[in-house]
Amino acid sequence: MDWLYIFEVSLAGLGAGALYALTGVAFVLIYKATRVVNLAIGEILMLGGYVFFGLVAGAGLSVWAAIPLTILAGAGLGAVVERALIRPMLGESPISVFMVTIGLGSILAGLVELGWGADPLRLPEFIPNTPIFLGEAYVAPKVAYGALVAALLIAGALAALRFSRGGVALRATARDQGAAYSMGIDVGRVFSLSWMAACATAAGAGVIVGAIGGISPTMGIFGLSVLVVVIVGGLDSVAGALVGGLLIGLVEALAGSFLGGEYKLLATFSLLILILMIRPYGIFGTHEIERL
Amino acid sequence: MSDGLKRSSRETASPILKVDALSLSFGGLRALSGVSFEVREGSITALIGPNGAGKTSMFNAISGFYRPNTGRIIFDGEDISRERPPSRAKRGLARTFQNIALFRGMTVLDNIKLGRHAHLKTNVLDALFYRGRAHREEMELRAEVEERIIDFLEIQHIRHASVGALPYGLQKRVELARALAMRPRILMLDEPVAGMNREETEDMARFILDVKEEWGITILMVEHDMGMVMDISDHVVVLNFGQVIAQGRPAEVQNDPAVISAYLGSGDLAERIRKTEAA
Amino acid sequence: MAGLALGAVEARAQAQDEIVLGGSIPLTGVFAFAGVGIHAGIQDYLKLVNDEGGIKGRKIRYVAEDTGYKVDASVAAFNKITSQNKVTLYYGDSTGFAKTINPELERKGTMIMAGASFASELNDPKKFPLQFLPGPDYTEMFGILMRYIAKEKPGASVAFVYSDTEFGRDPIAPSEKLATELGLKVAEKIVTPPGSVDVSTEVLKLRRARPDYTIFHGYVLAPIPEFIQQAKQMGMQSRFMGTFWSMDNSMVQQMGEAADGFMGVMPYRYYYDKEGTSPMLDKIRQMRPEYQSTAYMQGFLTAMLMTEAVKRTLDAGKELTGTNMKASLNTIKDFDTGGIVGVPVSIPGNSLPVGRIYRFDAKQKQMLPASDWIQLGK
Amino acid sequence: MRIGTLKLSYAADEALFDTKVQWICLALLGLSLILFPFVAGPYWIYMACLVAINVASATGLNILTGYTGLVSLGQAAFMGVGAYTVAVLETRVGTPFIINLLAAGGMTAAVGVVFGIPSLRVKGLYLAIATIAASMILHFVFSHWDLTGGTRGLSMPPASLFGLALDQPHKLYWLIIPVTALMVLGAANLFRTRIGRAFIAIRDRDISAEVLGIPLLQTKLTSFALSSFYAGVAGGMWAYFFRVVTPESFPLINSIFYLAAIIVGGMGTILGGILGATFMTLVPEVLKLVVGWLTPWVPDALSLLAPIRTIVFGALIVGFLIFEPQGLAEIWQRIRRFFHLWPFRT
Repeated sequence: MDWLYIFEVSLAGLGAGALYALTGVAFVLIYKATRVVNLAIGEILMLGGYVFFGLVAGAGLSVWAAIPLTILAGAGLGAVVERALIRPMLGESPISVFMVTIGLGSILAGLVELGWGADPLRLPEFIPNTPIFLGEAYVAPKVAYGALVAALLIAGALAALRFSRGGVALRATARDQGAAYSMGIDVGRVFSLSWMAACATAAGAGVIVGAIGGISPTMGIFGLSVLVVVIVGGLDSVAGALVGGLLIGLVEALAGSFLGGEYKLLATFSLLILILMIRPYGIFGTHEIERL
Repeated sequence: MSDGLKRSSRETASPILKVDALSLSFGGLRALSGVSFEVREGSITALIGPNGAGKTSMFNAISGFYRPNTGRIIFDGEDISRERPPSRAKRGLARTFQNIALFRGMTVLDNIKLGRHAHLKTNVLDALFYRGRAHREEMELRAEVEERIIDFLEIQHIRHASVGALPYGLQKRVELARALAMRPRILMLDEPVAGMNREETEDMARFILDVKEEWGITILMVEHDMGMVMDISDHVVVLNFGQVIAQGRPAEVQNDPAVISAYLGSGDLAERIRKTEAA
Repeated sequence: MAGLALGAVEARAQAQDEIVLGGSIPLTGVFAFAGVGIHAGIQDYLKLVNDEGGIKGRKIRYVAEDTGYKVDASVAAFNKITSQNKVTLYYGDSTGFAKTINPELERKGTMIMAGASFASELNDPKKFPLQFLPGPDYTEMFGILMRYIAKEKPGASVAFVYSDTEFGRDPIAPSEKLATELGLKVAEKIVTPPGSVDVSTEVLKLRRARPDYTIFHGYVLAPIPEFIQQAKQMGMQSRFMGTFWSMDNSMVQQMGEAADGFMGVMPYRYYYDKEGTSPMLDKIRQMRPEYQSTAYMQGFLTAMLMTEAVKRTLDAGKELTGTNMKASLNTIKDFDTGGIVGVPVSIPGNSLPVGRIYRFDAKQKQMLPASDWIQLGK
Repeated sequence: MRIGTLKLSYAADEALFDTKVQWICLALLGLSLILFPFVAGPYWIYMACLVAINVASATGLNILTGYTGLVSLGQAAFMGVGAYTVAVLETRVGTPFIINLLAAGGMTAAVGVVFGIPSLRVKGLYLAIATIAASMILHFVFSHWDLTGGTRGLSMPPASLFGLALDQPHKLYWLIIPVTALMVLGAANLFRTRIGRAFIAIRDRDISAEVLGIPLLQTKLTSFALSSFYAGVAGGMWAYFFRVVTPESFPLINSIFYLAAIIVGGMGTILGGILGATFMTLVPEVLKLVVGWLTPWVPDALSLLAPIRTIVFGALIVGFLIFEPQGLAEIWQRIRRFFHLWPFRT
């Protein structure tokens, strides 16, 4: 056994996993507050990458001005989507809302292709590229910095969820919508807020993912891995998204290097089926009791 | 209601359903503890008690949604405590729900036909071609549903209506129709007249009695309308806090001190009886 | 019934002697970059021919439909175009399409076809008698690259990095065999799932193998740049190479720093190549003052070879059937492409097994020749 | 306009097509389907076959999703199973196409049941996600199994009937249209019997369905099997139609396509599956036409086609879900009702 190699592969996997975790948190935020499974999260992430590209390459802004603007744009998109597409579906079956998000994903992918074409693009280099070595183990600098930023963003999101007023309202709404409503929490605003926060997070993640691998209208496929992450972790659990993200990152990396790249998706989706069979509500998800 | 009908019940008949020392709890919460009672074949048995006494939990345990922690449910001499709801249904256990569980997207006719599901034999292949057995069975079913059930319950005029559009009282009747289509041996009715006006209640009471008399089906019902319970039941079981506090003929139960105090606590037995008598 | 009416209208007037070149072209979708270039290349060459009066006075008309690089859309386009026109020449956009349409092509027997696919499978005149590849097939591209390697550094170790697609897997097995014959060592084969962006673990795997040369195949751009960048950061000394579809100059430029020293195999000359006399390249530069992609050259050359086949068939006084045109195509020997290909070409079978190694020069921001023209089978 | 109808027997009341007008319409439809290949050009015959294949598959998905309430994003992958089954049988065994199509249906039904087993434990969204996983796993199998020809896939000879090769759309038309018609009729029949009623019961209230003696798992798996059978046969016809089956022929987006088709057409109605699949298959063609007209004015209109197609696809899903959740079938019913009463009430 080549332990150094395993260690390096694991580090790379955890680095990728941090990005899954970040996007997973965005996913969970929406699910917790609104019970909507948002399959368009991958496309929102993609849009983040493109907005950033547009701001830097098109509008000529500096990278450090473009990042906050991208995140703001994400929040704006979240607000619009919630208002225009999700609010009218209130009270419809979860499946219908789920399909609305699939439709949304298609619209976003089409818009991006309309605006920037179908060819893959590369974001301007802004992440330092001096190699990083942990002991003897090499970590790709983009992956390392990406993971670091992801960790910071997650920490920020968690802190906001715990301490800010909006966060408290969101958690209350997640626990019991009726009760939250009767306590004077504006549930509509919480919905809107959760979508804004989640889409902002996803847009931010899009910048990092794009910086690592470039952007293309098909990068929404990233959302599929995130879907696995949140199912494995539990749809309504932030902790689940974190653990699930790292776990899936690790599984993909190990499967990729010891079985071959073609086994990555097979491994994660087999894991998904397994989890659905033995713990349908994920590792940390709450089991909803069916009432008659 | 006529006294003559009530007297005709066979007090000596054997129990078709026996609940034996049944306990049920959710998490730490005890819903039923050591409940035992019997339902005699051909009788109307009423299960009464204040709100939260465990009546609906009892129903759910009998129809198989809740698995009791201890105790047994014996149907026609056989222990069915471990069976899934569908096989209980096949044995002849039919029920209606407190808040109506009809299929809103279907017509009245289709809802009623669903009751016969377990007794039909059509398989997928027959169904796809709609030849031979499928066709024959469907025609027989339609005739039976029309002649025995729809005519009996007087719902001819709504047979092609979509259930969702019907008024409450009629929906209750359709649900009864569906339960009858199951050719049950015992029919469990969860608050059959709740929310009905006087006239509708009397219609329903008449249907229930006819079902017993003409179809020979045993009836177990949960009901809050004490007037009706006292009128048509042969046997009354009183639950409170998940325990049987009294059982017997309606007249006996009505005067039982434990029952009175249970209802006084929630303040509704006396009131209900007064209300129905006044009407 | 809309179809009833439309079916009748479809038989559009077609000038008696006009020759139609139909095309299922990926103007949109993942392969759009290539489709747009091909589209322009075909149009430009036909314009040149038609401006000079066509082939023996017969004009060539180009009828194309977008496919989005989807097989069913390509087939639909084929059906539509062939039912509305009398088609003699056809351009197809993918391996899947070429295989799907082949039986129909043989049944019709009225046209020859080439396309954007260089799949090795198509390079078989028995199975695909009416098709040809306007360049080397993917296995031949690997062959050209490895011949170059074997000459530069005998006994070198190579790694293959390819996508888990039909395109990516195409040349791998035969190329492994060829490597052994050439005395090269295949140190590692790395498969990447389609559309994957994060390649950190794959790079680690590559570093472990320490190959002298790494050949990428089955990609247009991503994830090649990321691969090279990370490998260089790790201090890897490997040389990185690509095959035709990742060799476009503007694409390579997009790689940024990773582009420096990137090499690959090209059957055509680049737009800016001014070496020697090349009348066709001059004409292209005249028609289009800005850079044209390698895909453009591919489309241009395809149209040229097709036209040549038609011309030779007509010259021989034969009917324009698929078999006749393919036979004429195979008579092309030491044919001067006007500088599109650097050497005279021959099409003995279904392919044009010729190519040259180019290397990216960071200073000039251009792919520059790194070898002579390499002709297989010679 | 049409006045109320009087039925004299239960059989007449239960018939699929109950009025004279309906029978006439049906006869006209049948007649035009028969005449169609004689008057339409090859392109439209090609489209008709493609529409029919999609109708067959969408109808299958409608059984599972529209009627039983189990959302599946695996329909395309299941079609793949059918297509590969046909391709393998055709190239290796050489059995007649009818047997191959049935085998494709049977094989796919079996696979469908296996992937339907999670429906025992999960429902709703979780099931939809499990079917995504199923399509990923099937895709892996297609592209890495020798029997399925790996990433290259399989090419196959045309179907043949009494020595006549069904190698072109206008010949295959006579295979595809009748098979699809039979499948649609079968689905319609299904919902006149206990099986279909049980599906709807499970969709509307699975708990009270159990009380009526409907075994949940068995019924759900039956629905999975049937729906997959339809997908399998549709996939088999697809294979005969294109005669090349590759792993990339059945991507996840196609599963979304079928789901979109029944949403747009109308979930839980047979007509919905037909209308939806037809509409969704023809929309891209119509877009292409429109873009073709625009080309003289907008030179690069052609290059905008794919993104516009993607956007329209998404917008149709979203639009129908928000504004007309009952789909085209409901719009059609409204039009019919209008004409029944016309001109007395408008």
